[in-house]
Amino acid sequence: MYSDKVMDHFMNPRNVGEIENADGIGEVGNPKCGDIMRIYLDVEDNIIKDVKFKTFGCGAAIASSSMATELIKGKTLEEAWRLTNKAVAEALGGLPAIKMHCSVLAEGAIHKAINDYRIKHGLEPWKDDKNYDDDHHDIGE
Amino acid sequence: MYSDKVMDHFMNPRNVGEIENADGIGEVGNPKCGDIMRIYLDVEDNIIKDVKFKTFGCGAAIASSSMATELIKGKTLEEAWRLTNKAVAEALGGLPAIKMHCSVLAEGAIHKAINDYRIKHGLEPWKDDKNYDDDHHDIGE
Amino acid sequence: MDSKRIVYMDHAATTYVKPEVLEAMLPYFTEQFGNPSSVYTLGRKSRSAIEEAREKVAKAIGALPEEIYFTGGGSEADNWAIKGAAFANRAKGNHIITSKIEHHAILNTCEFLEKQGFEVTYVSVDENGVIDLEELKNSITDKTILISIMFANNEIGTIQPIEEIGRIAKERGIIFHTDAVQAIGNVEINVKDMNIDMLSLAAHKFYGPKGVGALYVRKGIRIENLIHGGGQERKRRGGTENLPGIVGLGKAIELATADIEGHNARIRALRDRLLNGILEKIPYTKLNGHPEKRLPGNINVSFKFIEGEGLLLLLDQSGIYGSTGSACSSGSLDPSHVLLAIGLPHEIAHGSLRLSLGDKNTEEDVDYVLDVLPKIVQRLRDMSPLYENFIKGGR
Amino acid sequence: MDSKRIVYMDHAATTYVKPEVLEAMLPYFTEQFGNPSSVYTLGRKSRSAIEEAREKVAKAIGALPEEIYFTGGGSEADNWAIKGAAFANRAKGNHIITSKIEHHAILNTCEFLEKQGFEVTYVSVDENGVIDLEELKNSITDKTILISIMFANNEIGTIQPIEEIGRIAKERGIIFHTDAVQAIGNVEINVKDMNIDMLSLAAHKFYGPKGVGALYVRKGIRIENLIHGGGQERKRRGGTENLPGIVGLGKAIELATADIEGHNARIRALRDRLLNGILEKIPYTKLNGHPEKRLPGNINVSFKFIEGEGLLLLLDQSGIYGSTGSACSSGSLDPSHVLLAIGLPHEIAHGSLRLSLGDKNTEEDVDYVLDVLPKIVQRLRDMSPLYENFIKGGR
Ligand SMILES: Cc1ncc(COP(=O)(O)O)c(C=O)c1O
Ligand SMILES: Cc1ncc(COP(=O)(O)O)c(C=O)c1O
Repeated sequence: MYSDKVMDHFMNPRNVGEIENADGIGEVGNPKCGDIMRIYLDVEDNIIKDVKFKTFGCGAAIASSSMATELIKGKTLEEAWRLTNKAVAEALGGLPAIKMHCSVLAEGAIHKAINDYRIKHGLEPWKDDKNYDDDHHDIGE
Repeated sequence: MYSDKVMDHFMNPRNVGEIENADGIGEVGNPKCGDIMRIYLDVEDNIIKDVKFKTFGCGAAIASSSMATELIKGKTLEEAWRLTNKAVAEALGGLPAIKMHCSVLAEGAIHKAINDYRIKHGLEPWKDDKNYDDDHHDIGE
Repeated sequence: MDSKRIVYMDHAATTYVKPEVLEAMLPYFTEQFGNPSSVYTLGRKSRSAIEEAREKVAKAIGALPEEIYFTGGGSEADNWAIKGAAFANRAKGNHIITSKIEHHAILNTCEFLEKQGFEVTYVSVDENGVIDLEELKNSITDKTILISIMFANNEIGTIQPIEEIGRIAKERGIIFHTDAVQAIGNVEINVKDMNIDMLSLAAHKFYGPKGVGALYVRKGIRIENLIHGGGQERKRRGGTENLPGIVGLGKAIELATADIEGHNARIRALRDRLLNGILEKIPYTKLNGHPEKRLPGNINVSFKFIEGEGLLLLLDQSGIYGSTGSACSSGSLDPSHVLLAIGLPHEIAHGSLRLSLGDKNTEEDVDYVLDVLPKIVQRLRDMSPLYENFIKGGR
Repeated sequence: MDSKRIVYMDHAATTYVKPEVLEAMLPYFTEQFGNPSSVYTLGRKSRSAIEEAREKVAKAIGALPEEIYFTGGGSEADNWAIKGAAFANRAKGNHIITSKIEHHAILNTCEFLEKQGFEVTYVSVDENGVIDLEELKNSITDKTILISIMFANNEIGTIQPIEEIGRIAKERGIIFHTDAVQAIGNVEINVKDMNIDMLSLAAHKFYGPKGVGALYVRKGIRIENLIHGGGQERKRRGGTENLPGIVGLGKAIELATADIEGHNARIRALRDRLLNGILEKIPYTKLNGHPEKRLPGNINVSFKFIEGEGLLLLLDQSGIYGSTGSACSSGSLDPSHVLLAIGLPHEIAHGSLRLSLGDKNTEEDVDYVLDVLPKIVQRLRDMSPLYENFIKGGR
């Protein structure tokens, strides 16, 4: 079902944990649907110095969190904002169609964490056109 | 499917053949239904001295013919008339429900042969309440 | 038993499982038995095995793997195709066209649908068992939602002009199903080229296991489920998958379609030797079914004046296994609907014998049958009042 | 893989085939493969083998052999029972009663029938998963033709008061069907004493082969066919019989019901040891299903704050095979309808684990799971934002 990359990131997730007094925190998902993703950012000079996550969810959700945090670590906030769920899924060697929403959650959690940081710093939040807490998973096929 | 007795009478049928100038001939059945039974009687002093049959039909039809002819050989015409299809089937160690009509044919062929004899001898035919040429087999269960 | 020799010539009824097929199946009973729906390793291995089998089936008939659904046999596939298309397309129409010589899995399903308010046209066949294409075309109405015509007949072996029927159905936008249960391994099939929308098959007719089959459903064709349940077969056929059976089906279809031409040449040669011998040695005998467009292993002959069940029993005593269209062997009143549909009188239909050859049959088998069969036919004729009439010049 | 040890605890999903069962089946693939409908010796031997299996099934549930019909699995049996009774009794009424916790083979069949104009009442269960008998009684109307309540639930193991339901149905002259797929071999069943009119079972749940099951139909109950076709199964289920499968089913049910009490005592002891260990070692854990009236091998627990699929994958890495009611493992949106029906909130239902024990499980297996499972649960909790909230005093 899952690629080796997904299994690796699920079995050995990178960046699990929390950051005390994080500069930005973003949480998306819904316990009803079986997944919640929370991302903590440590930002310095517009660069993501550190990132941690906590995730309640399936293997793909945990792997997506792990991969997404890896992909934005050391990046500028603008770069991190531009990380798409597709890029996360691709970096994982693909996700089953019914699990694509997990990568969407990762994109959403990052966006929320970035905007949390911007709001805390008195900046205008960037506009997001998706609602990541939606009950309705996007199921392929 | 068939008892050993049926198989024996099918494989080694008794009284197959015809009798030239038979005293009585009875034929029942219908090629449409897949069975025709013809019985030849040789009668002397009201006793069945000899009996032969020809049958177009399944294993049970042939075995029934064989057994029925065995059962009436040497009997009086009255005794032969009283031979029921049940007695034939029982003597064969039973017949499958869907094959019971074969024993009915045997009963019918004997009745017809006896009445053929009676008519030829200017006697009133005995009354028969069944129509043995009926298309509709009597199928159990 | 008169004899030690066993000659199995009833491959159209069912085949033995080939050793390679059984071997492929074995691990899936006791070791690799995991439920294919499970996420753990054992389940995932089962899933892969099923998908591999699906690819083999798809390849054999020129379909895509995602167009193959496994079933519990040929009859289930037939029932599903017909009822599934009927229930799913009721809004479009209620008319179904099939033929008079279909298998009962189709005919009895159609009868059930008639009780549910559908209308069914049963197209005739000619004396060789070939569908009347004009009648087929003329019976199409605005309400026709499905045409189901078998690829090859199980009794008389006649192969239908499937491509032409596919073309007719396609032109009129009607779903076309074919029961290919007898055709697999004997005819080259490509569902795309032939415009087939649905196709039924059963493993036990080509040296695979009993109790497993498949239905091909072209992508885009919507049919109602027959077996509702869990999410198996992409939610279209509920029930824990028959894992060893499916693996066996995959292996069997791969073997059966690897060299259809070679297989046919061999079987046809044997068949023709047997058929010609029978026609030569046994008078008052008639071949049923199309003389050329027929399954390579199929012989169906009628011996006048005798009845088939007795014939089978006597053949059995000599170790020869065949089948008959006589009603007496099936417990129904009428002889084979197929033999009646090609115009045989009842009494001739009752005297029919089908011998269907398979991979293990040899020339010795053929010679043995040619030795035994004429004597048996004569023996039964000698007991037959119809033969007596004939010989005496009557009738 | 972290480990060489394999602990299979998903027997409710499917079981391996016991060696004795496979051995009984083997001759029927390659040697005794004759079509049971054929009149010749090879066919008659197949027929005997099937009738012998039928007797075994009948004996196991207190039925008559002629009341047993073989099917392609549990789902087919369920579909047949429900649709068969519905279509055959439409003139009498169009109302069916079932429960909220049935298998999808029942629920999705009922949904199909609703589209065909039938009305279905889905009776509730209490927090232990036991059917509400009052609600059942109150939902009976003049139009009720069928009550279908499962014998034992596949997820939470709860056993229903079948005798009482049988009595209620009998009093009102309503056909009573029970899905006993999970119950066979685990509960003593006598269809006559329990007033059961129809009963479904599947071989692969009691160490028999996949792809074969049976439906018991009490004499005198008329149901429409589901698989129309040839004259097999006394004209009530078309399709060449799955000969080796049926033989395997017969052997398996004989073994499974030979000593139900002994089997249960052993399995229950293991199960309780495992269950008590889990509840003791892992905090914030809840048992689902009835504490006593449950299948002997069934454990269903919810671990708060975590999700089941991840749990299964980590268990898999340690060679432990179980199952979950989490939606994430099945591709549907909602977690198990059974867990929701007993009142679990979604997030608790997502964190459920079913371990179902079987004949080969040992105390060492139990101890191994008790060693591995707590660590895995803790590991997932340490990753869980819900657990973080809880520990920090929020929720
Ligand atoms: C209670 C219950 N009913 C029906 C079924 C369906 O049986 P099968 O998967 O053999 O079709 C199952 C198992 O999957 C079950 O547990
Ligand atoms: C043409 C045809 N269709 C359907 C079937 C039914 O297949 P099964 O017996 O595997 O259900 C058969 C064989 O019995 C057949 O020959």
